Amino acid sequence: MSAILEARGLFKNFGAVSAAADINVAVSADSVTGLIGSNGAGKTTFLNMVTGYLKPGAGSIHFDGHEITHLTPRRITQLGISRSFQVPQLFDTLSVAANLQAAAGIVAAAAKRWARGAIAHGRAGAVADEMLQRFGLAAYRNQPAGTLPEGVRKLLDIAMSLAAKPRILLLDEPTSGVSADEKFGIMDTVAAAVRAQQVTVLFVEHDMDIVSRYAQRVLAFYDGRIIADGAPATVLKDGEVRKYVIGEDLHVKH
Amino acid sequence: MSDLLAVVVDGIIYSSWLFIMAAGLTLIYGVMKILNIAHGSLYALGAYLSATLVGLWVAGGHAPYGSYAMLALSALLVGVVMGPLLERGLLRLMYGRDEVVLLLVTYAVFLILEDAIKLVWGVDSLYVAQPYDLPGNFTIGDLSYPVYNLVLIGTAVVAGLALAWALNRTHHGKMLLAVIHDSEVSRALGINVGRVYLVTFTIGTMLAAVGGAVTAPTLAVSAGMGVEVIVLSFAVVVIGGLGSLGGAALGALIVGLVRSAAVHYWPTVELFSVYSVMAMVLIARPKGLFTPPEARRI
Amino acid sequence: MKRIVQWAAFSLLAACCGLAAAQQPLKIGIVTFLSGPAAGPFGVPARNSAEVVVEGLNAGRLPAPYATKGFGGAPLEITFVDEAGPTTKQVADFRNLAQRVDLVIGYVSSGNCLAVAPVAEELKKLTVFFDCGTPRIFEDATYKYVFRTHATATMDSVGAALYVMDRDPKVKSIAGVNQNYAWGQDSWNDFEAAMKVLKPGVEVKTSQMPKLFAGQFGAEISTLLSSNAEFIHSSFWGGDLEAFVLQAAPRDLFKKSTVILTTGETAMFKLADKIPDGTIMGARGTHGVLAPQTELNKWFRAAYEDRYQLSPVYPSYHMVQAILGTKAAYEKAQAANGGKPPSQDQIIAAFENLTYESPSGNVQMSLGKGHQAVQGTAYGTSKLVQGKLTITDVKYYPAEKVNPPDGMKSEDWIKSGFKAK
Amino acid sequence: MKDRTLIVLAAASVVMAASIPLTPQWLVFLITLALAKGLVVLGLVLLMRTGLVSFGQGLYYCLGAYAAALVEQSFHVNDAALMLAAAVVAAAAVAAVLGFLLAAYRGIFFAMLSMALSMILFGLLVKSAALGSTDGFNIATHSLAGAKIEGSAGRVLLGVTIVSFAAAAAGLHRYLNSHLGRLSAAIRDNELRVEYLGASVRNVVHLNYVIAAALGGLGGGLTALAVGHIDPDMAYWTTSGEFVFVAVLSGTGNVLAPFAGSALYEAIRTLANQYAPNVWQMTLGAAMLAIIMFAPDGLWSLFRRRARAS
Repeated sequence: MSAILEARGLFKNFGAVSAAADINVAVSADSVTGLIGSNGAGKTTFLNMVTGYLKPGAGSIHFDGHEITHLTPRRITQLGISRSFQVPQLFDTLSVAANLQAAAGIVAAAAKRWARGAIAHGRAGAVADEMLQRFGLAAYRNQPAGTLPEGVRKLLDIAMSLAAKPRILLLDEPTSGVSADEKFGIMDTVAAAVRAQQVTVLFVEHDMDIVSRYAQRVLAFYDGRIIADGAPATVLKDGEVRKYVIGEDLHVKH
Repeated sequence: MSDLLAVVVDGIIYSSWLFIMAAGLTLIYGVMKILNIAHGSLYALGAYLSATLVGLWVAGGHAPYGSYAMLALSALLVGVVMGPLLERGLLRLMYGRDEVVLLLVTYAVFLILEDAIKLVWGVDSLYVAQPYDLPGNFTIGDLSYPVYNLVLIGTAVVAGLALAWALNRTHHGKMLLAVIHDSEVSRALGINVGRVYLVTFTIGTMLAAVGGAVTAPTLAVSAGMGVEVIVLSFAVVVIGGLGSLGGAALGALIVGLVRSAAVHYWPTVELFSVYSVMAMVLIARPKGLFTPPEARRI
Repeated sequence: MKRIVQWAAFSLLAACCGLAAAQQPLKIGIVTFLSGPAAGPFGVPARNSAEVVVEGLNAGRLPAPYATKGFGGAPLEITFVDEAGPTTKQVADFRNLAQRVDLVIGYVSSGNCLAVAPVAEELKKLTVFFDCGTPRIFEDATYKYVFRTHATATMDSVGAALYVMDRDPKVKSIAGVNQNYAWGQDSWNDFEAAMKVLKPGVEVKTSQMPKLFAGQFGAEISTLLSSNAEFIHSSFWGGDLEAFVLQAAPRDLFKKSTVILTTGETAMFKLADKIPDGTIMGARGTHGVLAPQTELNKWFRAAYEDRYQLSPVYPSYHMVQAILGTKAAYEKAQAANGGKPPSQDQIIAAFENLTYESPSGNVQMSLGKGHQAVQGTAYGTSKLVQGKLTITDVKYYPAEKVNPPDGMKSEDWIKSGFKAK
Repeated sequence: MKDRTLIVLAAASVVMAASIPLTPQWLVFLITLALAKGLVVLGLVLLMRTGLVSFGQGLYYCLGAYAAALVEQSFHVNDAALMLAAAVVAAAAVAAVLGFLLAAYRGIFFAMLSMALSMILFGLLVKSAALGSTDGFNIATHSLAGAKIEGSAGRVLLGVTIVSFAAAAAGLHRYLNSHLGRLSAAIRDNELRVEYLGASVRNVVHLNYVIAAALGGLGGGLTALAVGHIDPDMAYWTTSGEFVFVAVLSGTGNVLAPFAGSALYEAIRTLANQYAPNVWQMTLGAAMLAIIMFAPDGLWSLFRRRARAS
C-alpha cells in the first residue's frame, strides 16, 4: 500500500528545546495510527507541522505525492487533511447544526473551485444532518455550541473536521478532558464515522488502553524523536517506551 | 540649523502635553480594556477647575507661586471625585460587556459632561495666565520660550517615571500588571480586581485632569476643548500599542515631532499629519509599536 | 401623528395668512450657537442682543426711526435654536422651525448658511442671515426669500489690507496664521490677494494653517517668529484667538511683527491687558467700539451693558442690524400696504435694495439683486489706557471701497485690482 | 417557507410609502434622513456580525455624498438615480482597494485604522478649496431616472429611500442566512477554526467590508440629495461614532433594527433640541446610557421579548 502522508527529516526547535529532530514517517492510506509520548515530546508539534500551523526548520512533508511543507493550514485543509483540537474549536454562538453546516458549506462552496483534494458532494445541509446522525448529536441540533457539555463539544469538534470530507484526519487528544466512562463511547463513535468515510487517521493519545484498542500502528515520541514505531502490542512492550513514555506518563492527564 | 532646533523643542513641548493625556488613556485601556472617550471631558474638567481655583487664588491676592499648588489641587480633586464616581457609579455595572459597548458608555458620559461643564461654567472661555507668565522666558537660538513649558515637560517626565516605577517596583503595581496580563487568572490568584479597577481608573482620571490643569494657563479654557484632545491621544495610544506606557511615550514623541516638523516645513499638511502617521504605523505594525506577545492557541 | 399633521397644517396657515391679522404676534425663530466653541464669542452675544432688542421693541423704547412697538405694532415672539451640530441637523431643525415661526433670523457658520438658503427657498420662508461670512451665498446663487444684512468676509480682508497700507506704505513682507477651514482659508486668500494688488512684490513669509480648535500654537508661533514678517494676518476667533494671544504675546511675537486680528474686537474686553499695544484690531465692520455715536447706538449699548454688565461685540451688532433691517422692511411694506400688515412677498419686495440705519451706521442692501448688504468698515490700533483697551488711529473705509460691485465675484474684483465692472 | 422578517419589512415599506402624501415635509425629511443613516448602519450590522466594528464608516458615507454631488457639479447630471449609482460605485470601489489592507485587522485596531483613513479623507476635503473646504457646497436634484421631480423632490426622494432601504435590508437578510452569512458569524466566533475548515477569513471579511461600504455610500448619497448640501463633517469621527452608536442601540439581531434605532435616535435628537436646546447633548447621553443598561442587546431585544411574551 502506498503512503498517503510522508514526513522526511523534519526538524523543529523552540529556542533550546528540540520539538522535532529528524522525524521520518510514512503513513499508508486508510490506516489508524496512534501517537504517544510525554508532554513536550513533539506529538502536537508534529500535528501542527503537518497542518501547516508550524513550519519545520528543515525537512519536507508530502501528501498524496505532492509536497505540502510550506502551504497554509487553509490550503492543506482544502487538499484533504483536516484536524480536530485538544481544546474544541467551535462557533460558540451558533447552533450545533449551524456549526456543521458552516463546516460542510465551506467544502460545498469550495468544491466548485477546487475539486482536487477534498471530494465535496451533497448539499451542506445534507452533510450536516448526516454528521448529526453519525455522531449522535441530533438531540443537540438547535443548542448553541457554547452551552454543550465537554464530551459533546469534543464530538462536535471532530464531526466538523469530518464534515470537511477529508482524506486524512488528525485527532489531537480526542478523549482528553472527558470522563473515563465517556472515552470509549466517543472513540467508538469516531471509529465508526471514520470507517464509513474511509479516512486515514492519526491521533494523539495519552490513554494506552485507547491506543492499544483503536490504533493499528503506534508512533512513540520522546525528545522530538520517534523512539518506537510498530504494532501497539510490540511498541507498548518496548523498553524505552515503557521507560520514557508509559513509565512516568501512564494515565497522566492534564 | 536653529530652525531644526526649534522643530525639536516645539515637538518635545507638544509631546509632553500629549503624553500626559495618553498615559492615563493607555493605563485604563491596559487594565480595564476600556477606550475612555470621556477622558477628553475629564481633561476639560481639570482645566476649568484649575482656571477657577487659580482665579480665586490670584483674586485673593495670595503668593503668586501658590497658583501652581492650585493647579495640582484641582487635578487631585477631579481625580478623586470623578474617578470613583464614574467607576463605581457607572462602569462597574458594565464590566463583561463588549468593548464597543463600554466605549459607547464613555461616549455617553462625554456628552453628559460636555453639557454639565457648560451648565456650571457657561460658554464663555476662561483664562488664567499667571502661572504661565510668572517664570518668564528662556531663549534657544534666537527664539524665546516661556519657562512654563519646562514645567509642562517636567510634569510629563515625572508622571511617566512615577507610573513606570509604581507599575514595576511596587506590590500594587505588580498586581496591576497581573490584571493587565490576564484578569481571569488574577481573580483566581485572589487579586481584588474590582479594587485594582477603581485605583486604575482614578489614576487615569487624575492624569487627564493633570493634563487639563497644566494646559489651562497656556490657553483659553473654552467649551468643546475636550473633543480635539481625545482623538489625538487615541492616535498616540494606538501608535504606541494599546496598554503600553513606553509605547504612549514613544507615540507622543513621534506625533509631536512630526507635527512640529510639518508646521515648520510644510504647514498645509499639519491637518492630517497625525492621522497619516497613525495609518502608516498601523500598516507597518498592525498592533502598534509595543505589543504584548500572544500565546499559542493550539 | 394626526395631531402633528393638524398642527403643522395650522402653522402653515399662520405662516401665509397670519400676518394679515393685526396685533397678532410675529413669531421669529433665532438660530445661533448656544453650545460649542462658537457659543462664547458669537452665539451668546448675539442671543443677548436679540433679547435686549426684542424686549426694547415690544416696549417701544427704541429711538427713531424704530420707535413703533414690535414690527409695525405687532409684538414679537422669539424662539431660540442651537446652531451647534452638523449641517444635516441644521437643515432638519430649520425645516422643523419653519413650521412654527413666521420668519427666521440666524446662522453664524457659513456652511450652515449655504445649506439652509435653498431650503428656505423651497419652503418659501423669509430668512435673514445675521453673521456668516462667505460671499458664495449670493455670488453662486440668487434667492428670493433669503437676505443677509451685513457685508461678506471679503470686506474684512480688503479692509485689513488697506489699513496695513495706511500704516506702512513701504510694507515688504507679510505672513498669516489662520484656522484650517473655509473661514480661515478664505480670509487669508483674500488678504494675500489684496496685498499683492496694493503692494506688488510684497513677500509672503509663511502661511500657517493650524487645525481648527487646536489650542496649542507653540510650533506655529516659533515659525512666525523666525519668519521676521512685518505684518501677520490672523482671522482667529474664540478660544483659538485667545489662546494665540496668550501664547504669542509672552514670546514677543507682537513686538517683532505687527499682528492684525480681524476679529480682535470680540476679545478686546476679556484680553484687555493681554493684547499688546500696536495690534491692528478689526470688528468685521463698523461695529462695537468702531460704531458711530448715534442715538440708536447709544441706546443699544446702554440697554445691553445695563442688562449684561458686558459691552456688546460685533456679533451683537450683527444681530440687532438683522432685526432692525427686517423691521424697516416690514414697516415700509406695511406703509405701502395702506397700514395693513403686509404679506411675506410685500416684505420681501420692500427689503430688496433697502437702505436703513443700524447702530453701526447705514446699511445698503445693494448686492445679490438687493439681498446682500454692504457697509463701510474700519480698522484701528490697540492701546492700553489705564487698564482699559482702546482703539486708536481708527481709519474708516466706505462701502464701495471694500465691497465688490453688484454681480461681480469678490475674488475677481480683488484680482482685477478693485475695478468696477 | 415563510420569513416573518421579510413580511414585516414588506408591510412596513408599503405602509410608509402609502402615507408619504399625508406626512408633513419636515417629518418627510427626518424619515428620509433616518432611513439613509439606517442604510449605513445596516452595513455596520454586517461588519459586527463578522466581529468587526468600524469607527470609519463616515468615510463611505462622505464618499457617497461627494460622489453624488460631484456627478451633479462636474457633469451637470442631476438625476437622482445616476447620482446614487455613482455614490454606491465610488464607495464600493474605494472599499475594494482599502479592503486588502483592512481585512487583516481585528478589534480595536480595525476600528482605529478605519477611523484614521476616514479622518485623512476629512483632511483632504478640508484642504480642497475647489470643493468649498469645510463649507462644502449645495447640490440640486431635478429628475429621477429621467422623470422630472421638481416641487415634490422631498417626497419622491423619501419614496426612493424607502425602496432602497427595503431592498438593501431584504438583500442583507438573505445574505446573513446564506452560507457566507453563517461563515461571517463563524469568523466572529472562531477565526482559527474557519481557516482549519479550509475557508479564507480574509476574503469573507473583505467582501463584507465592501458590501458595508456600498451601503454606506448609498446612505451618504441619499443624505446628500435630501439635505441638498454636503461638507467634510460627514467624514469626521463623530459622524462615524454616531453610526456605531445607532448600530449598538439597534442591536445586530435583525435587519429591521437599524431603522428602528436610527428613527429613535433622530427623534430623541430633534425633541431634545426643541425642548431642551441647552442640554440636548446631555439628554442624548442619558438616553444612550438608559438603553445600554436596560436593553443590553439593543432595542431589537425589546421587540423580541415582547413578541415572545405575547
